[in-house]
Amino acid sequence: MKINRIQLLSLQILVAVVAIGLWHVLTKYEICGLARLGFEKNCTILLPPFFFSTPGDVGARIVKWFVEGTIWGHLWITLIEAALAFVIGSVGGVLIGFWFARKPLVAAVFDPYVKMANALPRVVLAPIFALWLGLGIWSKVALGVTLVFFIVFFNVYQGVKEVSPTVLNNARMLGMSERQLMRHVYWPSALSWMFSSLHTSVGFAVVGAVVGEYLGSAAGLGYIIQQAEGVFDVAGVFAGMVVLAAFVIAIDLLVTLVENRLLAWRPAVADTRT
Amino acid sequence: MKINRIQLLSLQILVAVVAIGLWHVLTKYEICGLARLGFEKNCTILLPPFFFSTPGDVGARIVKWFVEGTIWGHLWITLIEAALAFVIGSVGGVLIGFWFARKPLVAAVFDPYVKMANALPRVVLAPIFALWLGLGIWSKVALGVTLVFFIVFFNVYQGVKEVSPTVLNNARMLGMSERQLMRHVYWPSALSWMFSSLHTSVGFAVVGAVVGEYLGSAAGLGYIIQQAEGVFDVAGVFAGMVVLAAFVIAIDLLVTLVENRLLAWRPAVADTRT
Amino acid sequence: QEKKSLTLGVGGKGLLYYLPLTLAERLGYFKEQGLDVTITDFGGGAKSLQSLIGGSADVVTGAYEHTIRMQVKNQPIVAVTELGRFPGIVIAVRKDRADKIKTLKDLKGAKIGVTAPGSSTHFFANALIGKEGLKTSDVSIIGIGGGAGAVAAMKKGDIDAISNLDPVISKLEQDGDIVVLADSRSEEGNQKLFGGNNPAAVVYFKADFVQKNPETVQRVVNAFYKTLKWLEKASADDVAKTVPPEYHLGDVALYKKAFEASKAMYSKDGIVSDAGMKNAYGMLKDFDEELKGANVDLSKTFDARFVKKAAGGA
Amino acid sequence: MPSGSQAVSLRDVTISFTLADRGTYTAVADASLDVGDGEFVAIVGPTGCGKSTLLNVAAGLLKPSRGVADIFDAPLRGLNRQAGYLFQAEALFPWKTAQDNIAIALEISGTPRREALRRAEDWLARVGLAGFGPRFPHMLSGGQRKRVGLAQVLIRDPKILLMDEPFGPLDAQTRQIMGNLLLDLWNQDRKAVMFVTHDLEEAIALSDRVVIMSAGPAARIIGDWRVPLSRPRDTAEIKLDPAFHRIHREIWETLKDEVMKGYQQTGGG
Amino acid sequence: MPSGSQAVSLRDVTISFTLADRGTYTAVADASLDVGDGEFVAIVGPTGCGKSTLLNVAAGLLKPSRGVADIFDAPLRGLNRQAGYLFQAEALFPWKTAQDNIAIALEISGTPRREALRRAEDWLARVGLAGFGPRFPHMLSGGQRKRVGLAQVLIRDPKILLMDEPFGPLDAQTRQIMGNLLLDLWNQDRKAVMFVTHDLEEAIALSDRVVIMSAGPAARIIGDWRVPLSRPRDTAEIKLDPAFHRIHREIWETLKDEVMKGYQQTGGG
Ligand SMILES: Nc1ncnc2c1ncn2[C@@H]1O[C@H](COP(=O)(O)OP(=O)(O)OP(=O)(O)O)[C@@H](O)[C@H]1O
Ligand SMILES: Nc1ncnc2c1ncn2[C@@H]1O[C@H](COP(=O)(O)OP(=O)(O)OP(=O)(O)O)[C@@H](O)[C@H]1O
Ligand SMILES: [Mg+2]
Ligand SMILES: [Mg+2]
Repeated sequence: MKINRIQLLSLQILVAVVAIGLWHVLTKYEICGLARLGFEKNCTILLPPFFFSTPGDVGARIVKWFVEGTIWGHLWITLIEAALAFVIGSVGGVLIGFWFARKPLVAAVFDPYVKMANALPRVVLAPIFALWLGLGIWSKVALGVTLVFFIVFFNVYQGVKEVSPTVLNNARMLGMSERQLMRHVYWPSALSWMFSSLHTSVGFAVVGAVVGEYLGSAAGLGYIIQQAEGVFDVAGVFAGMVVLAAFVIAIDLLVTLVENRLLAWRPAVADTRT
Repeated sequence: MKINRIQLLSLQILVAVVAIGLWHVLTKYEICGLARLGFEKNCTILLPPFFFSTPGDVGARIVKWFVEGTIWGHLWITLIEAALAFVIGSVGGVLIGFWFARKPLVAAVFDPYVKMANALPRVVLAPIFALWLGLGIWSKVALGVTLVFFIVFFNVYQGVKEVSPTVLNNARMLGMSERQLMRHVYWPSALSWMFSSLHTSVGFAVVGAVVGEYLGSAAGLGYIIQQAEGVFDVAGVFAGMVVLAAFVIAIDLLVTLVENRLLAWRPAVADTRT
Repeated sequence: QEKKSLTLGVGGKGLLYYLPLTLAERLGYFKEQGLDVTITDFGGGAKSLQSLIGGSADVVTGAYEHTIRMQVKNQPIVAVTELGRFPGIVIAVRKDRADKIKTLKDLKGAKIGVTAPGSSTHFFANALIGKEGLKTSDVSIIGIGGGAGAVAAMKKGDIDAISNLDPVISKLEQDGDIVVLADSRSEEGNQKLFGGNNPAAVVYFKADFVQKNPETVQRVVNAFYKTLKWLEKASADDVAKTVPPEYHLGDVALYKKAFEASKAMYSKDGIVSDAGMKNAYGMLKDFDEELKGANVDLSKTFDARFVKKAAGGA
Repeated sequence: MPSGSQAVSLRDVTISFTLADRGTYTAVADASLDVGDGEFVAIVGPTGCGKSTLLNVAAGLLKPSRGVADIFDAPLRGLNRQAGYLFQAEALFPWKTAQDNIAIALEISGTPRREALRRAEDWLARVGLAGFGPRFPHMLSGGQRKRVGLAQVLIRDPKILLMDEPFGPLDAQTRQIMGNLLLDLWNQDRKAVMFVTHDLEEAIALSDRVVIMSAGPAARIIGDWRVPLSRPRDTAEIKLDPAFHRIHREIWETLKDEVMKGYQQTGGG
Repeated sequence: MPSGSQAVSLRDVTISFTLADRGTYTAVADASLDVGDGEFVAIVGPTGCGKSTLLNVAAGLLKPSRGVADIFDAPLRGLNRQAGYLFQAEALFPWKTAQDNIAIALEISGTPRREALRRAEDWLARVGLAGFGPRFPHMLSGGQRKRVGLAQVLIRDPKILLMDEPFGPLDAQTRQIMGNLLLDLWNQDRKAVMFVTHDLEEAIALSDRVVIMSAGPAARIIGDWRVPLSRPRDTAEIKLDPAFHRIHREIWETLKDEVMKGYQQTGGG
């Protein structure tokens, strides 16, 4: 069942083609025989273009954006915001996660508050961020940070607690200081947890940035989407989301590269012949 | 450094008291000498009540809600939505996570699409959910599910891949079928990853429900918050968030109880005398 | 030294409600006045007001009622020019319910979709059913937003009636999904509902900003005044050509239709009349606890100096 | 040569590992080994020569880079379903108690849980751990864990036993007891056994054949002795037999040279 | 009695573990043991009697339920910073190569990395693993991993050595070589050594004293023999000494009974 890169890529493209094909057909043509499935009308367009646009329109819009070049500025803003949110959020999550894991008392006392904070709807916090950080990129970064931080934090906290007790004891007997334990034991041991969370976080960093823009801004992908949404420009909304998705894949690829470098020590996945 | 439950509780309460005290002072009294810190005015109220309300007002509002009993209905709706989102999202995340982990080809093909989906701003999807699922609780549940699912999914996926190779080989040599491996090896081994992600997810399930309500609904905590926001009733907004936070802590407590039962096999945290 | 580069907040720039802003921008009137204006678009009017109070925005195009509310909350803000004379809000019922709900009175027990609970569409609905002797608890209110979601909610049959703005209303009218019960986009409609004007979109600043930067405020007002004058003479085609093509609702005909329906709404002279102030205040007072007992000095909500000067200069 | 069919038959097996720097390390080169049905073969060799690697091949966990592995005269594809494998490293399920760890081996093949638990309890007693059933692995000593592993493998009664230093962390006495236990079981229905050990005396005392591997890299099988001792044996008493000492000395001479060679190859001082 | 001060002194140490069912299991009861400065003490006992537990107490990783542990005549609080501990279980850092695993032991105390790596390379050669420096632990055999662990502990040159079956997974020859290596080092500056092993011959060949523990539960120290053999020794040659055989037989008698007892206590059959 081993397949090579090219086969994999073609399969992936196949999935995309099928999805887009379905989208095209369902927004363009009436599907009949629905009465038996409990629909009101027997024939209807399942995905009305007013809500779902069509692949053609969306594609045309994306091409237009790139040809006219208007999209670059927005992409750049969103990139900066997401990158900052990602970096600040994950560094914060890692640091506080380690700190909590190493100071059980601190962790126990603040535990309920961390969980509370995690549950606050970020949308409601937007005005407060705007108050403190202005309308520039920083209020959007803050929104992203509040999402990324918690995911990374919880995973690092758990990752540190999962260190093999024997390895930990060995390190301590070798005389490692708390700082050295951090660097040589907790950090590498928590890495795979961290990377698992980073994959989620990349997405959430972008979501944070875009939602921030969506709630109030003058530029960025979220701004484009919001503008489009208010005026029924569904093609614009979907085009924005497609660009966004492509964008996230690009960032995620970077994370994976770093991950593969840092986790080189692991045994390759066991030969699973059965 | 071992402390008992009562001491811990008092410390936790102390933190709350200090936080509320600070909130009170900073919203009530002008703080002077700020010019040296680079502020424009020398004396100012650091947390303007227009944005932060005051603990007194918020407390009074919460008491009023509970005394009049108007809050219960809203709480109930939000609870149902969050609980459904949590259950559906995490069951889905666990199932698909396992599936992907066991079928590397499927995982490889769909990997970019999962990451794309994770990056779509849920706020933008709200109208589509409303279209498909109506304005009742299900569109809010859907929003929560899209948040919970990805967090659980990524962690379960990683958790399955982290199984100790020797233990896995042993299980396979003992003749376990794929299903038995699932149940006796992957599942217990992924449990701690899962629970780490469930703690984050509880929060996100509630966030999803509340944001869904915030974007369009007739009841629930998000509805209360949005209504308050529309008329600049900050006390109402904060009261809503406080109730929300308390609510999440209660659910999280449940998760922790289950976790402690299921993870009883782990070595107690090493005696960290240093 | 006055502030020449401004951040302007708005909650939904693409809406026809705020058309003068987009026009002023596209026609280059801000630049003409030597202003550098950054327009920041928010998820709603409440958020743009908050950013003004918080100091991150300098000027907002928003609802007139904000100036009244903020006076009660001791956050003095002042409107300097009117953009819309009427709220432009429409109440309509779903077509298949139109046989049962013929007047506002029949809304008893209905589910009404508003843009957001606590927003002006919500108050508008409350005010109108109040006039018919219904209580707020006689209907159930659902927030459905002001975009495609609102259209979806109506088409799907999740709500019986809707209190919303353009373009949602025009879209639903065009598709034949609704029957209008009350329309505040036109002169007659407002006459019928309020007996006159009811100021809606205005340009407002913080009071102390106006004091410190009278020259800048004047320039802003000049720009908007010029826009209003342009708009008075403009045809639907002119407008459609001026706004960005994305604003065309995916359908230029629909856009023009919506514009025509709303055209009467835009202010002609930028002045908020005393009667209009009273109408607006009266509508709020009936349904907002906080405003009921409050003492509001309406004369402080609008400063007519700038518009008058702009009119004189033009 | 053993009579009857071959339980495990490795032909010209070469195993190379790819290293991180993309070089390869050939652990075992052109090794051929037959284990007859019902034959007890001990494998002895210097540390790191490739004993565990060879067992992994017989278990089907590792595909040889070259050569073939046959199990009961059929080429091995995927996992060797006829074999039970006691791993050298820790392989108990940390989330199961000692008793559950043993019982699961039966439950897998459909034994009802109650029955499996009962038999697991018997086995706990047999390996000297009665009363330790409810303990999780981290609450057991190294030797106790190994014995739980032993019970886990033996309770299934597989046709082929692969055992990688099963008595390593046990004291001499317990070793003998466990050795006798293993021989008793083996005598009942003569499984094929591949038994890796560092203890040459143990190897001779238990097995029909002792196979010696050379030091790595590219380790080969350099010696193959039949053990001319009668069955049934008692592992303690047999050591007093003069034939035991003869064969021990003989094998030891070969082995000693080999270890020294290996040590010098890897540059040891 | 050993002369000079005591490196490790355990007085009436009792160690109980809390079990999952809230019962307790007393592993070691009222054990007293002195290890003089520069003394090499071997600890032998049946599997599961409490040898590792005792080492954990001396290392400061486990607080005895009763009794005290003194290190160089000062009560032990927290970790024993003077000791190096070779664990029975796998304890290498899986994310570090063999060379880094050894070098880190020096880097911790401030040795510059280059210097640490150089010395780690020397040590790899000494334990017979020259050329295996860039391998991660999962690419090494069981015996190779143990030797890396050995180098990791020895390179630090601690004043007290705690070794839990250090030569367990090694073949007899390598065992002797490692034993001689250990004795050489020990002869240079006479550390205190607590050496757990199951091989009584090894225990006698290496140590000044052999301590025998009874079978658990509530294991005690039931025997303490001085080894009357001269130093320096060669672990292979010393086994030919008649004095070696005398003491071996003597200890063996005690030990055998003890193991049988332990086996019956836990219900083994
Ligand atoms: N994944 C791997 N990558 C590279 N080399 C490996 C890998 N696994 C094992 N080796 C090498 O193969 C050789 C044989 O290893 P194996 O584990 O079979 O030895 P062994 O005979 O079982 O030794 P021991 O008695 O120490 O357990 C060793 O030199 C080891 O370093
Ligand atoms: N965490 C624990 N909880 C309960 N009992 C334990 C725990 N750790 C060890 N024990 C018990 O204490 C006893 C002594 O264990 P220890 O590991 O010291 O034995 P040992 O002498 O090192 O044995 P071996 O030679 O098998 O390694 C054993 O019976 C073991 O089951
Ligand atoms: Mg091995
Ligand atoms: Mg032990």
